[in-house]
Formats: sequence, C-alpha cells, structure tokens
Amino acid sequence: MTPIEVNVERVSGDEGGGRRHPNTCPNCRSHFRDDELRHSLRVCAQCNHHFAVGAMERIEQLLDPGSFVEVGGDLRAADPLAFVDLKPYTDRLLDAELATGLGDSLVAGSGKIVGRPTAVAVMDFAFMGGSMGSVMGERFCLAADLAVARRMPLISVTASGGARMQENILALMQMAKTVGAIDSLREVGVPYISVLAHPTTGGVIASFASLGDVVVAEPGALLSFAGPRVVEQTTGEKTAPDFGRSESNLRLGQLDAVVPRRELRGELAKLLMLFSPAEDEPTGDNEPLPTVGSDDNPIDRVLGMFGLGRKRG
Amino acid sequence: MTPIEVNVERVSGDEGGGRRHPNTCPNCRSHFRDDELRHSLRVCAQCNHHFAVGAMERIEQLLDPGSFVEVGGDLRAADPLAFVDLKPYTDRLLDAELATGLGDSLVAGSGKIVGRPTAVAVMDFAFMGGSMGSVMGERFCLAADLAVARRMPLISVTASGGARMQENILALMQMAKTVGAIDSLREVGVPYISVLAHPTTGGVIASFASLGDVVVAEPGALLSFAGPRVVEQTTGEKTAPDFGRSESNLRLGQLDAVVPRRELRGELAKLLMLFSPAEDEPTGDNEPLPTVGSDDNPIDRVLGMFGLGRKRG
Amino acid sequence: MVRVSDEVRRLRKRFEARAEESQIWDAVQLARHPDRPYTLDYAERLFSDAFELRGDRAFSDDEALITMLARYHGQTVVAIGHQKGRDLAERTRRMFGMPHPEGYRKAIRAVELAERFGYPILTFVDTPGAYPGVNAEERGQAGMIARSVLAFCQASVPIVATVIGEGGSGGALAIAVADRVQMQENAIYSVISPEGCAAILWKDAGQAKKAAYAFRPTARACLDLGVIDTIVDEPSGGAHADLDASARLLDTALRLSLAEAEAIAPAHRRALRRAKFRAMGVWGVADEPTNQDF
Amino acid sequence: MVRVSDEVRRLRKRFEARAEESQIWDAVQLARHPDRPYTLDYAERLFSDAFELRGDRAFSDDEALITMLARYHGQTVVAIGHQKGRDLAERTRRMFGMPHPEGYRKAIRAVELAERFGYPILTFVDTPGAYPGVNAEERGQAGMIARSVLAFCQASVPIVATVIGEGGSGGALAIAVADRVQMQENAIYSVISPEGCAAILWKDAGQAKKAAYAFRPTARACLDLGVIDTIVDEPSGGAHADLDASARLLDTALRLSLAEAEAIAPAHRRALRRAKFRAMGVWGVADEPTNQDF
Ligand SMILES: [Zn+2]
Ligand SMILES: [Zn+2]
Repeated sequence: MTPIEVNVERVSGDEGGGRRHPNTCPNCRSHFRDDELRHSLRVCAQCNHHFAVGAMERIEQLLDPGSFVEVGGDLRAADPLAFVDLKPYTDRLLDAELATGLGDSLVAGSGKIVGRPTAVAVMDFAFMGGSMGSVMGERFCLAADLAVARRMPLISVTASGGARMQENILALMQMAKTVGAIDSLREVGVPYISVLAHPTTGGVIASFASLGDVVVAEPGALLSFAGPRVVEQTTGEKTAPDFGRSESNLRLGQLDAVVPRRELRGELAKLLMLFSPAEDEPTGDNEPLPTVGSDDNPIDRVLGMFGLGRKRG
Repeated sequence: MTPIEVNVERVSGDEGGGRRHPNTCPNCRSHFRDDELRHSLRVCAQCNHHFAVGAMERIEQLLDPGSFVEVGGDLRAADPLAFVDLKPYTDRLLDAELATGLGDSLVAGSGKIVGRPTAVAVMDFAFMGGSMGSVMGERFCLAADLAVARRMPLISVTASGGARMQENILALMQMAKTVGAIDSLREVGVPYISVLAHPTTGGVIASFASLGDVVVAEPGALLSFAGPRVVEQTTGEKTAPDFGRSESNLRLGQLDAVVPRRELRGELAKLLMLFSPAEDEPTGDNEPLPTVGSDDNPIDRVLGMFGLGRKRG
Repeated sequence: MVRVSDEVRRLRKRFEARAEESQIWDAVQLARHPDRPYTLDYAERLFSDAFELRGDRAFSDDEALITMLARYHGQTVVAIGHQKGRDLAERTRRMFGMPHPEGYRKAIRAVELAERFGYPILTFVDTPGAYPGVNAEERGQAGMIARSVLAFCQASVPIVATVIGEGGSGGALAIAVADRVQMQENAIYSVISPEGCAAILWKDAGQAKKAAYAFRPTARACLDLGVIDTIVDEPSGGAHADLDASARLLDTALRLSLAEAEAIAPAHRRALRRAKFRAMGVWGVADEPTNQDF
Repeated sequence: MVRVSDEVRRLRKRFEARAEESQIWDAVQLARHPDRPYTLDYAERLFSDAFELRGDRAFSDDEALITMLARYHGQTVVAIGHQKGRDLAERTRRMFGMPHPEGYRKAIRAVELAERFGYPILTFVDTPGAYPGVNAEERGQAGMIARSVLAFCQASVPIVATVIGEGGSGGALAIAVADRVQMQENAIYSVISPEGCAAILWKDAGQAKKAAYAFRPTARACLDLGVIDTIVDEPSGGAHADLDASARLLDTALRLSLAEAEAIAPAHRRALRRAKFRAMGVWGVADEPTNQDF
C-alpha cells in the first residue's frame, strides 16, 4: 500500500522474489511451527531473526496477562475521498480486516507491565502495511488521552510503511495530530516511550515515533523516512546494506538502545520504574553526614548574599 | 597571551614572520596613514582586508556621536593567584593598559544607533589578545544588566584569543558568568546581537559570543574554538586555508550573515528596528477585507467546537 | 457492519459527483509552474524590511528552506519558507526546495526565536518533499521533521501557514502546523506526489493524472476535508501571471488570517491549535467494538 | 593607581605563602591516573538502576560523554558525565573523554529531559577538554559548548556537578554549571592543561610543573577562589586505591549537595545559580574611572 512496503520485502531478505511461508526464517531458512514461533516471541531460534509480530500478540508479549483494555476498537476507516485505484479502498479495508482480525493498523488501550500501569499503542504491519490513516491517528490519540487522564506513561510499538495514500491529505494530517498528542503529554509531564519495530518508515517515523522521551528499536529493523528503494530511484545513490537499520541508527544518534525482543518487556519495566515517582528507601548505613564547614574566605560573604554557602565534605 | 594569538598572526597573512607596520595591509602590502585607515573604517581600500579595530574606535564607528556612556570603566584585574610566568601578570596588565589606554579587554556601556538605544560590549584584541578574565566578564555582565534594566538590546563585538590563563579557573568561570548574563536577557525577552570580529576564539566564542539571537561576522575573521595551529599540533590533521573563517562558518550554519564593516552600522540599525515594538502604520490602500464565508461542510461544526472557523478568501 | 456518519456520505457524494479531473491536473501543473512566485518573491513584496537568519548552528545552512526576521505591516514577524530557486544554478543550490534535516533544524531555531520575543510566524509552503537522500537519512531526516512539527505545536505565538505551490508530504507539513492554514487557489497539498501514488497503486507513474484525480490534492478538497481554513485567490491564469497582483491577494488573506490567529488568547493558542488538528480525520463506527482474536 | 580589596590581598598572600608545589603536581598526576575511577565506575556503585540515553538525534552517539536515567537513593536522576575509557580500544572509541559537538548536544538533550520531568541532574566532569579536531570545529564545537552552558543555566531542576578527574577547560565547564559544584580531593580544574599553559607562557611544554604551580588547578585553590562548594575526600593514596571506598565518600558528599540543591525553591533556582556564577571573579577599582582616549 505504500512506497516502503516493497523495500521492506527486499530488506527482509527475500531477494529471490519467491513466495516464502511466513513461518520460514527469511535469513536462515529455518522453518517453525506457529506455536514454536509464538513461544520464542517470533525470534528465530537459529539466527535470532526477528519476525513480524501482530498487534494483539505484541500486547500479549509485553503486558501482564489479562491487564489490557482496548479503546477505540470500534473505529473504522470511512473512505472520505471515495478512493478507487486498481481496487476500491473499501475493498482493501475489508480484506485487511478479514486477514488480520483488526479494525485498523493500530490497537490502543491501557494495561500493566510488571504491575505498573501504562497506556499502549501497538501497530500491526499486516494491516495495509501498517499505514497511517484517520483511524490509526485517532486511536493513537485516544491512547495518549488515557495517559494524560491517568498520568501514566505511554508506550508505542510501531511498524509502518508510512501514510495511507487512500486518505491522502487526511493521512498526512495524522502526523500533526499524533505529534499534537505528544505535545499534550509533554505539557503535563507524562513520559512517552517509543519502540520501533521493523519497519518504521515514512509518516510514522517522521512524527510521533521519533519523539519518545526514550526511543528504542528491535534489532535489524528498517527505520528511515524514505526507504532504500525510493532513495536509490530518486537520487541515484547506492544504499549500503545497513542503510536505515537499527544498528546504524544507534550509531547515528537516533536511538537510545537496540533491544532484542526477549529483553523488551524487562527494559520497558525498568523504564516504567525509572519514570515512576520517588520511593521512600531505607536510609542505607546511616553514616554521619559531614557538617557544613565555615571558612574565613571572603567569597563566602558574597555567596551568602545569595543564600549560598560552601562546605568541605 | 593565549594559544590562539600565535595562529592569528599566521592567519592574518604575515607568513614571512617579519615585523610589519600595523598600517601596512598584510594581504596586499598597501600602506596607509592612520587618518586614512580611520576614515576607511580600517578596511584596506585596495583589497578590502579588514584591519583590527580598537574598542573605542569601534564604538565611534557604530554608535551615534556622543551617545556612548561607559559602565565599569574603573574595574581592573586584581591578580588573585599572584601569577608569575616569565613576567608577572601585574606587569603584563600595566603594559597592556599603557599600550591601549584601556583598563581591560572589553569596554561596556550604552549608546544609540540611528537613535535607537542599545547596550554595547566591545572587545579589544590589543589588550592581552582580547583575553577573557574577571574584569572582562564583569564588564560584559554590566552591559547585560543595562540591557535588562532598560529593556534595550545588547550588541557585542568580540575579538579574543580566549581565556586569560593568568586567572586560570576564574577566567574559565567567566564563560559561565557571561552565558548567565545571556540567560538573564532571555528571561525577560531582550534581544542580543553578536558581532564576531577577527579573531573570536576559545572561551569567548564558546560562551556568550555564540549565543546571539542574531550572530554576524566580519569578512575573513577566524572564528573557532581551537585555532588552526592547536588543531594541527594536537590531532595531526591539516587545516584548510579557510578553516574557521567567517565564510566557512556561514556555510557550516554557524552565522546568520557575513557583514562587511562598511555595512555593519546599517545592518545593526535594521536589526534594532526589527527587534523594536510594532509601530502603527497607515492602513495602505484600504482595500476591503474579504468576509468570512460560511460553508455547509460538517467539519465547520467540529472546528466550531474549538472556537475555530474557516473562510474562503 | 460499519456505520459511517451522514457527513462522510455527503463528502463522498460531493467528490464522486464533481467532474473536476482537468481542473485538478491544471492545479498540479500551475503549482509546479517554473515561473510561479516563490517565498522570496512574496517576501520582497509583503515585507518592508527583512533580515535573513541563516544556518542551523550544527551542520550547515540549508538554502532549500529560508528563515527571516521581517517587518509586516509595522510589526515584526518570523517568516519561514521553502525556496525552490529560479535558474538551474539556484535550483541546484536550493535542492529544488527539498530540505535536508538542517533546513528543518533552522526552522526550529526560527520558531524558538519567534517564541522568545512573541513574534508571529508566517510560513510559506512550497516543496516537492523533504530530500530523500542517503545523507539526509543518515542525519535524521525523519526525526527532524517530527521535531519541527512538535516545535510548531508547542509555540504559543500566532502562526499562519500558506501553501503557495507544492505542499509535498512530511517535508511540507513540517512547517505547516498553524493556527490558520491557507492555500492558494492553484496550490496542491498531498501525502505523496501524483507520480509516486500512481507508481505504487497503479504500478505506473504515467497514471499520475488518474492518481491526482483519485486523491485530490487541491485547495477545494483540502477545504472540504477541514484541513485548511482559507483559499487564497490567484490572478486569472495563475499566480505566475502577475506576481504583484498575486502578492496583493496573498497579503489581503494573510492579514485577515493573522488577525484571527492573533485574536486567540496566547494562553489557549497551543491547546486550540492541537485541537484543530485533532479534529482532522474521518471515520466510521463498527458494530463489533473489539478486534477478532481478542 | 588601582585599589585592590583586602580580600584579594589575603588570597594572594595565602597562595604565595603555601609551599604546595609538589602537592599540586601530585594532584595533576592522580587526576590523570589510568586506574582512576570514571563516571561509569561511580554510576555502577551509586545507582540502583540505570538506562543509558544515547545519541544526539542529529549526527551520532558520542561515547566520550554519557547520559543516563538512573535511580539514586530511591529517586530518579539524570546523570551526565565524561567517560575516558579503560583499555586502548575503549579509549579510542571514547576519544579519551574528549567530546565532539554531538556529545554536548546529547548532554543538552539530557538536560531537557530532566527539566521535562523535574529530575535532578548529577554531572561527573572528567575530560582533558573538548576534542580539538577539524570535524569537531566544522560541526560547531564552540557554539555547542556555549549552548550546553546555557542549557545548564536555564534549567530549573537541582544540579550538582562533581569534578572527578580532569576538569579541562570549556569542555569540562559545558556540563559543570550547577547549584552545587564539588571536586574530589585530587581532581584538577583549569582553563588549560599545565602543558598547554607552559607551552604558551614559558614557551616550553616541559615546564608543566611550573605552570601548574603558578595557576593552581587544585580543589583547594578552587574552593578558596569560590569556584567550588565542596571538596570530596578520597581514600588515602587517591581514588584509584579503593574504588568502593571512593564511591562511598562521593555518595556521602553527593547526597548532601543534592539535598542542598533541592532545598532551593525551584522558582528561584535559575536566578540563584546565575547569581552564584556571577559572583565568580575578583577585581580592583582604578582611580581613573574611564579609558584614556575617551
Ligand atoms: Zn533464522
Ligand atoms: Zn590590502
């Protein structure tokens, strides 16, 4: 559905162009049963390749069991442009919903991670390439609303080829709308953690997904505004094999960390703890604190004028 | 007095090492009488080379005649470390004062440019290489104090080899102190215009001088943290002839403009006008303004909820 | 079963009914006309004084996007606009109006300056898009666009954006979040170029005309969809036919939009601007409220 | 005739009187000792949890300067510190603790994060200086140091800076503007390295010892001059002799300094921090108040 989708296929290693089974590792060709993959968090046991994870399964992986409550689940795209290309937009939507069981490319709600409440917004690349339209934008904002209302952090997990062309300018405006949601979080001091999964490109990475107070990515994910094929076709430049990948982005200053999927829940739990209010702690070993010394130095008098003292520890 | 001073000599074109007369152009070797140079704003009439300008002469060039009032003119360096290298610091200070007629490397005060009041802080490279010590820092802060008190802009003109080693840590602290002065301007919304003259390096460019709301430089000025010789000696890298020059800095995003000295007063006047409050203006040609149209579109109702309307011009 | 509001049905009908195909393609071509006035052409005619603010204070001065302090009807404003360039040398220097991250970083700097002194911001949108090159990507094109959008969201000063030519995708939106958004009559605003859309959805860039008709990048469609507030008239034949007349028409609309933006209480401006964009989008409501496998 | 205050005369006398030359040179060597604990050594021992924040969101992740979210005695803080690196590979990767502009941009990002959530900032200063290379210069080393100093000035959250090794010039100061500034007993803090000073003033880098004695980069001198608030004791033999003991001593001082910084009303913190640095510097008053040729 998006310019990036095509490149994503290429980047995921399927150079031969042949149709591969979704449970066959595109990297090492190992094949897994679906329950095996689900059990391994959809990480290849042989080569550590990270398979795509659907939104609902991602929520299962990350949240405490039974803690998730969805918001905006009943929203559906409305085709305001009456858009038809080779196929009507409404048909594409129906196909996507039938294929994924989802109403759009993002699932929003709230839940808990190791007991700490959090709002969540999780994308699903299988729904029209994780494209960003009106419903995705509104659902993301509903998750942010929850975060603001309950003063709990927001965590997003993104996987997107970019904006949904079938909604054209309204799709573009979802960039402004979702960034506005981040602004509302910042206004009240609610933390936002952005997790970038393969691929996060186009309008999604050029809006909310880049604005996390902390931004982490899964290994090997393609994270770029324009995909490698668009870059090559438009500018004639060659792209390196690691173009736009998580590891390059870390080196280039765009990420706080690359976190393997097996560690993701743990790292998010740690961040939720760090972003939580101070705890009373037992006062360690009770060593006596040094006293504030006095000094005959004249500077003290100047500092004293401003209510500032000096001491020797 | 500073690591940069040496490089400055080299950059100003005096490669031969021979002692040249200060009124001989280091670029084209034209020689001028002092009154000629003063009349041409110390710009070479042959090749446009910008000679150094002393602080008091710079003030004459820029401010309306007779408008300058100095502050902090009685402050003098106090040698707290009782610093002696090959020569005592106190001797160096005395030599510098005798040579320049100035009490330190910066002259502060207020004045007018084309009738608009402004605070000014002007450096003089001839005073110990324009080095930054306690007096320079305090004088700069006094100029900022004036700007805050009278809600008038601050203009600085810098020329400095960096911090004054003879005051060591106190010299370093002038970076924090002068940046604090900029912070006080920002707190009340008073504009600060920084003019960088040859050379502005070290602690001066790494503090207040880089923080202008607008930053302009004279042509060909060396503007860098480390001078070219320090870079070459420390890292073994070669520096290009245009290393750190105004023109490179403009290209590299560090400057708003390179302004020839002859245009400087005019550009500053324009900026003071732009930074001054709105004026009532005669209402042009009085063409009728378009009326706010109404539209049957439902979006209007949604926008109406937020007090927002739309119109067709 | 999805319930869709009557409003959306009415919108759809309107779009289906209009035989505006040729009109849309005319706009695409006029928006890209080589003689179309650019940001600097308007700056010359609208501002009595101007001082260009250059550089991102980090990497370079990106000439595809210009920022300036300027005097507009007696008050100081910060102007931000894409600049395509007129002849080949200038076009190359200005990358055909396609900014690198440095351009957006310069825009953010200008927004911060405006915010510091309470100056209104006027933006002029005219870009095929952000530059899609390797270096631009490596220096964080996506993140910088996001940060620019955020800077425009966070500002409390009045902002008026005008799409004066091509409003191309995220590279346009980066400077187009405003209290009032205007489009010139023949400007276009879209999430991808007609050619790009055609290449992907029709597998044939030659179908650009068909794509343009399907996704309607016109001012009229943007107004109908609630994305812009005002359509700014152009001289007959298009903005390039008479630059002075075009500037006068823009001036008239701009003054009114700016007055409206200034009329909003500063303390509410940020929240209202957010609410304005929050309202953008249309959707229906499904009978089954949740996802299937949940 | 210049009148100098009695205080300055007393300071001078104290410095002239002390036969501390060898003591000063010991500090220079201990501050640079290859086994001296670095920021990460303290982070490990002082923080119960930590998450490193990497990257400047513009160009790279500069490993010469590290930033993290960390839990310190039950509360979340933002930690910022230079990191020299222990073996040759790490030293090279971390540029011997000499940041590029990207490092300072990362520090600014960390300050903004702390400010957004009200977290105190703890900095650990340990650098020979900002990296003096062509690329660093071209990407705006000077301006970024200035902006970092400004970010620290503008923050309203409590800030405590500790010089734990070499406090080298502007590259150190960039993260050392704080409500409370501490120095470890054998740390040094100076506007230039002793070698650099000697090379310029004595025309002989070999005179570093003489230069160090003349410009006194020691904690004691910094305390006497009003530049720091606290000297943090080290284990006998120096901080490297017992990392755990050194961390415990630092912890004790840090808790107290942080408590003091936290005791300042947030609304006054910025102005008081500014006033604290404004007070730094000593000068006399001349009888003739103005310049000669004026
Ligand atoms: Zn595999
Ligand atoms: Zn000449």
